[in-house]
Amino acid sequence: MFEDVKYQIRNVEGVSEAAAMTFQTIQIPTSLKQERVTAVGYEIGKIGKPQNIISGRELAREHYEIVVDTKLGFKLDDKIPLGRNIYTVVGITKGAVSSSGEALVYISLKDAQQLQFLASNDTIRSDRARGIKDTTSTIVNTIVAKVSSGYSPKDIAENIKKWKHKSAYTNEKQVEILTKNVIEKSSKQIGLFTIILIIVSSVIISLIIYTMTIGKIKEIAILKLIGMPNIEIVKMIVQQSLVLGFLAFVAGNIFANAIKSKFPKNVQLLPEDSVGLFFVVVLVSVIGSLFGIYKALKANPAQAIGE
Amino acid sequence: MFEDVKYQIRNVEGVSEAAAMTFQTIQIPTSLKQERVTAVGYEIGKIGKPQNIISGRELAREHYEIVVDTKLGFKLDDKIPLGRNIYTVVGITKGAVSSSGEALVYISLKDAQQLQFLASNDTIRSDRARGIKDTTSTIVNTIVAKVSSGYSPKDIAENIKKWKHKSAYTNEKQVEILTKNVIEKSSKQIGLFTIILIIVSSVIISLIIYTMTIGKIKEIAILKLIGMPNIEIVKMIVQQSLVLGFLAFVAGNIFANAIKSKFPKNVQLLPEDSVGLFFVVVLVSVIGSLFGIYKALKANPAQAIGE
Amino acid sequence: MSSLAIKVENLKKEYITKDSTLQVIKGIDFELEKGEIAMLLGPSGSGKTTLLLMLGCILEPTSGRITLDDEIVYEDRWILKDTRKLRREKLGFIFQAHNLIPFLNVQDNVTLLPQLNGIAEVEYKKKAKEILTYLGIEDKTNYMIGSLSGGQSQRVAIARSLANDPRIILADEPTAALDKERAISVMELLRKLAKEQEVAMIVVTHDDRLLPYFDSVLKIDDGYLTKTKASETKLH
Amino acid sequence: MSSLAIKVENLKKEYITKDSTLQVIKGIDFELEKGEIAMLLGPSGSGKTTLLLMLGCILEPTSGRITLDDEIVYEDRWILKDTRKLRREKLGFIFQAHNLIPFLNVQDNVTLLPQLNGIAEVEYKKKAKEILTYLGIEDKTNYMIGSLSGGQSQRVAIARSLANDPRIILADEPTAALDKERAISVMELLRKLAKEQEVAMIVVTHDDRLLPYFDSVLKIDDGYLTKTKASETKLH
Ligand SMILES: Nc1ncnc2c1ncn2[C@@H]1O[C@H](COP(=O)(O)OP(=O)(O)OP(=O)(O)O)[C@@H](O)[C@H]1O
Ligand SMILES: Nc1ncnc2c1ncn2[C@@H]1O[C@H](COP(=O)(O)OP(=O)(O)OP(=O)(O)O)[C@@H](O)[C@H]1O
Ligand SMILES: [Mg+2]
Ligand SMILES: [Mg+2]
Repeated sequence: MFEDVKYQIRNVEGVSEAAAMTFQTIQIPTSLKQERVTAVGYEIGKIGKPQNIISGRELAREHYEIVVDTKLGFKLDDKIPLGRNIYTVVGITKGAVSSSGEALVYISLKDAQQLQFLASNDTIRSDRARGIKDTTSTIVNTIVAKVSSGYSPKDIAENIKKWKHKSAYTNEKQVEILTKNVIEKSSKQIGLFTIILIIVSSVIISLIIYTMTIGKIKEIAILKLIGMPNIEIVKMIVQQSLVLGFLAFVAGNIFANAIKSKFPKNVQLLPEDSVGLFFVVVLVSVIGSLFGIYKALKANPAQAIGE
Repeated sequence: MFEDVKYQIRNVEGVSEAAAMTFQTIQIPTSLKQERVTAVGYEIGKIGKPQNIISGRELAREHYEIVVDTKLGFKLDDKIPLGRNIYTVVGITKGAVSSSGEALVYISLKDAQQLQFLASNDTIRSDRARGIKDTTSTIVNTIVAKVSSGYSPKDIAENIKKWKHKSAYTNEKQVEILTKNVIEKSSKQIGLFTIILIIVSSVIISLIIYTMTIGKIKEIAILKLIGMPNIEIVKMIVQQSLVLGFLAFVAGNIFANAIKSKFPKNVQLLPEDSVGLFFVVVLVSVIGSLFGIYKALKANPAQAIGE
Repeated sequence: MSSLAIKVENLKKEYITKDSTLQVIKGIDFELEKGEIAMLLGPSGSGKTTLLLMLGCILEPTSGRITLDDEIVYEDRWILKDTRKLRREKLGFIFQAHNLIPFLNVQDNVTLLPQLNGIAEVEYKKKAKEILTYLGIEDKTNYMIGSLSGGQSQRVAIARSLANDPRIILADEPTAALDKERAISVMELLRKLAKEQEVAMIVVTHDDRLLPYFDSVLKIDDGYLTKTKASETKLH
Repeated sequence: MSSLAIKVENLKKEYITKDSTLQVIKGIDFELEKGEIAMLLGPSGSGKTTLLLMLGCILEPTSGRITLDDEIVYEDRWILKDTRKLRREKLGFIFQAHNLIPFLNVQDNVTLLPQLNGIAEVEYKKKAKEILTYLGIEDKTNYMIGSLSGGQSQRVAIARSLANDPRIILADEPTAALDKERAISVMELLRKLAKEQEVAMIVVTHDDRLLPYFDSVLKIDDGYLTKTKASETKLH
């Protein structure tokens, strides 16, 4: 049984505490519909308890208690049927979502394992019989370990790795890894999406700036004719591009915030994202104006004379 | 055990034959790297055997024989280690890919179940212990049934559904469903992607046509001035757009065929796709020219006079 | 069918800008016979181009009535629906800015309209060649517009305005970029056309040396127009 | 520092098109003093505009030498690197097509260059007002270019060319769209400037009535140029 590993790790020198945790995607019946959430199973009293509890408490009993995120709309003492049992809401967190945007709920490791078991025996079975791929339950199991003071987490990680042929992650990396793995696949897709969208928006901004420049090519030729230096012309174009990009940025942010609540998954829009986006926008705007600038610099002042 | 369902279905009136099949995604070691393939497990002699065998034969023995697709690069009698056993290539198919683009390999249902079991006990377990989500094995199990002549597949499907609380699919739908379910999720993403890309390309074509129209607005004003009817002007713009779209279509097709072998997954480019794309291109081109046409129709012939 | 090509009655035009209204044409009346060729005179900014644009159905007047070739085209609003057809079939324009299509060569610029009007190719090509030869630019037939001199492109514009056998020609300083000899030969051509084919013409020009080639003089000043016989007119 | 504003030596220009080579300027030499105002004459297509474009460092000659204001700008290739600075600071252009910026109003068109050259705002605004008043278009100061008549925009182009206190003015038919009185008053203004501020000018015009306002006549024909004193020249 895989939980053995936990005890093995606990025996590694310097590890003061090791606990098993599970992560699985389950559906939870909210007042409106079945909501996909990530259920975190943890050993009560060990590492991994819910953060940011805004009302109620963390789990105290080994069975049928649940801590849910406020987004799901439950109140304390609400009853939630999961698997074959009814869980009672004992605590409510704020802002507990996985990186893929699903709200987190916390149950005891024992309950979690039972749910897992049920899923693979009941739900999945009949799903499979229907030829439908089981998509409701994805399970991540992990061992988290606390390191005694005086020991370097990195060394221990190295140690565990060599010795157990397991990968070990240091304390800082841990949370990151846990959530990252859950969304590894979808983040790859999001990454691809992001890249494509950035390329596409660059192309669009380029085209717009190019359009605007082409539309003003005669005037640019005149400006060159009467002696305006290139730098002034380039400045004009880049300015235009930046103004455009900035407007798009503001519009995009407003739009994103307006529709985010309508999204199927909870999407976290962090301030950092906005800042990052801002720099991307600036970059894209500048790159987008290159084509236009090229056209402008190539414009022949003699064009201003002819018909 | 879920295979029971098979026997239950076999007892439904009109069903002459019922067989269990499995579909799982596994990694197979080709000469270059681990390749993701969809392993089809079927009951030898029953429904579900490989189609389009170009050399060798279908499976004859219950164990350790495998039929692979030619894309994977194996020859007859090659040995492939899967799970804890070595499989011998006995047949090679051509064009056997799942709709998601993965090559298919065929093994016996027994082998498939064993692989499944190994995956959930061995591979997955140590993967899970590392906190890594199991992505190598997705399993789809299904029962396929043949309908005796004289019975309507639809009726029987209805029957099975009511009676067993299972979904049943008629013969024609079956293959479709089987593959569709495997890629249900990814096809949703592909759909979203397709829609976004079509919108984006419409926007880009619109912008290009708009650019071109704006760049020629003075000339359009002149044409109006000397009396060219609107219809001629609209024709010119739509023609331009169609030419552009057609060039893009040709370029896109050449490009797609050039890079398709470099793709991580086998992508099937069907002739129908091209035809469909062609109509999309025509539509997008026409829609894309609307903005330009609007601008052109608004152009004032008096513009041709002024500075 | 009367012998009148153009009849203008109580025509007015004001330009409305954000902070002012400019009354350019305050009410003018005149008639032009078929085959009559008139010089349009007036200080800069007096409304000569404005008048031509209105006669060409390009600019909407404020009020009044315009009759072209016995057809009322404007009477306090556009009466004629397809003004573009009128332009295509009956009018010829030569404007200060010559308005040639830069991506077509000289020949294609000239033959664009006859082509659109369904004239046979041999015919309009022959005609284009004739006109270009008369104007001394037959060697530029296959040149692009961009590589013509100012005077050359002005002559192409003149050729174009003649190519569709117009009934009325509206010309805004057609000879401005030409030296005196060329200017005179253009005027001779226009006069010949007017007389032989009964084309009515209004030609804006500041060059009083061209007076002998006109039948009448339209003088516009301060929004009003007076018409006199050319033979009886003393300029300055 | 010599008294020469323009010196041209053995200047040649040929246009190469795909099927022919056109020798427009076959080798011309002339000098223009500071403050000298010359009329440039020649038949349509003789290369007048071509010559002005080369003097303005806009079009590259085929060979020869051009000296402007004691500085060799061209000698078989461009000697001067920043020709645009030269244009901005020393040259004034008035071209057949007036080349105004349509999205700026009259005042901004005129003050664009002095602004770029770092002149104080009060100063260039005062100067612009003066010139526009002289040319009779001070009431159009805040008009957009599109709402000007042909002659009005030609005058704006003249105003712009004067606004940056150029040392050399190159003008291509600056009075073509103006009536005789206006044309004469423009020539008077140009002559006054030439004399008071020692500006050298070359003005292309077909209007021989303007001859009295020039010091000299440059006549270009068949690729060669002859220079005569205006007082000794008989046109035609
Ligand atoms: N870019 C060009 N390519 C080829 N030929 C050209 C080009 N520009 C001008 N030309 C030719 O060079 C000759 C001289 O042109 P230019 O514009 O200098 O004449 P111009 O003396 O100014 O005539 P105009 O009085 O009609 O304005 C003309 O025959 C013209 O066709
Ligand atoms: N679109 C417009 N908006 C406002 N005012 C205009 C507009 N077009 C012309 N004007 C004004 O109307 C008056 C007459 O213009 P118009 O072009 O008819 O003069 P013109 O007689 O042709 O002069 P020119 O001989 O200089 O070409 C001018 O004062 C001009 O500023
Ligand atoms: Mg005018
Ligand atoms: Mg010229």
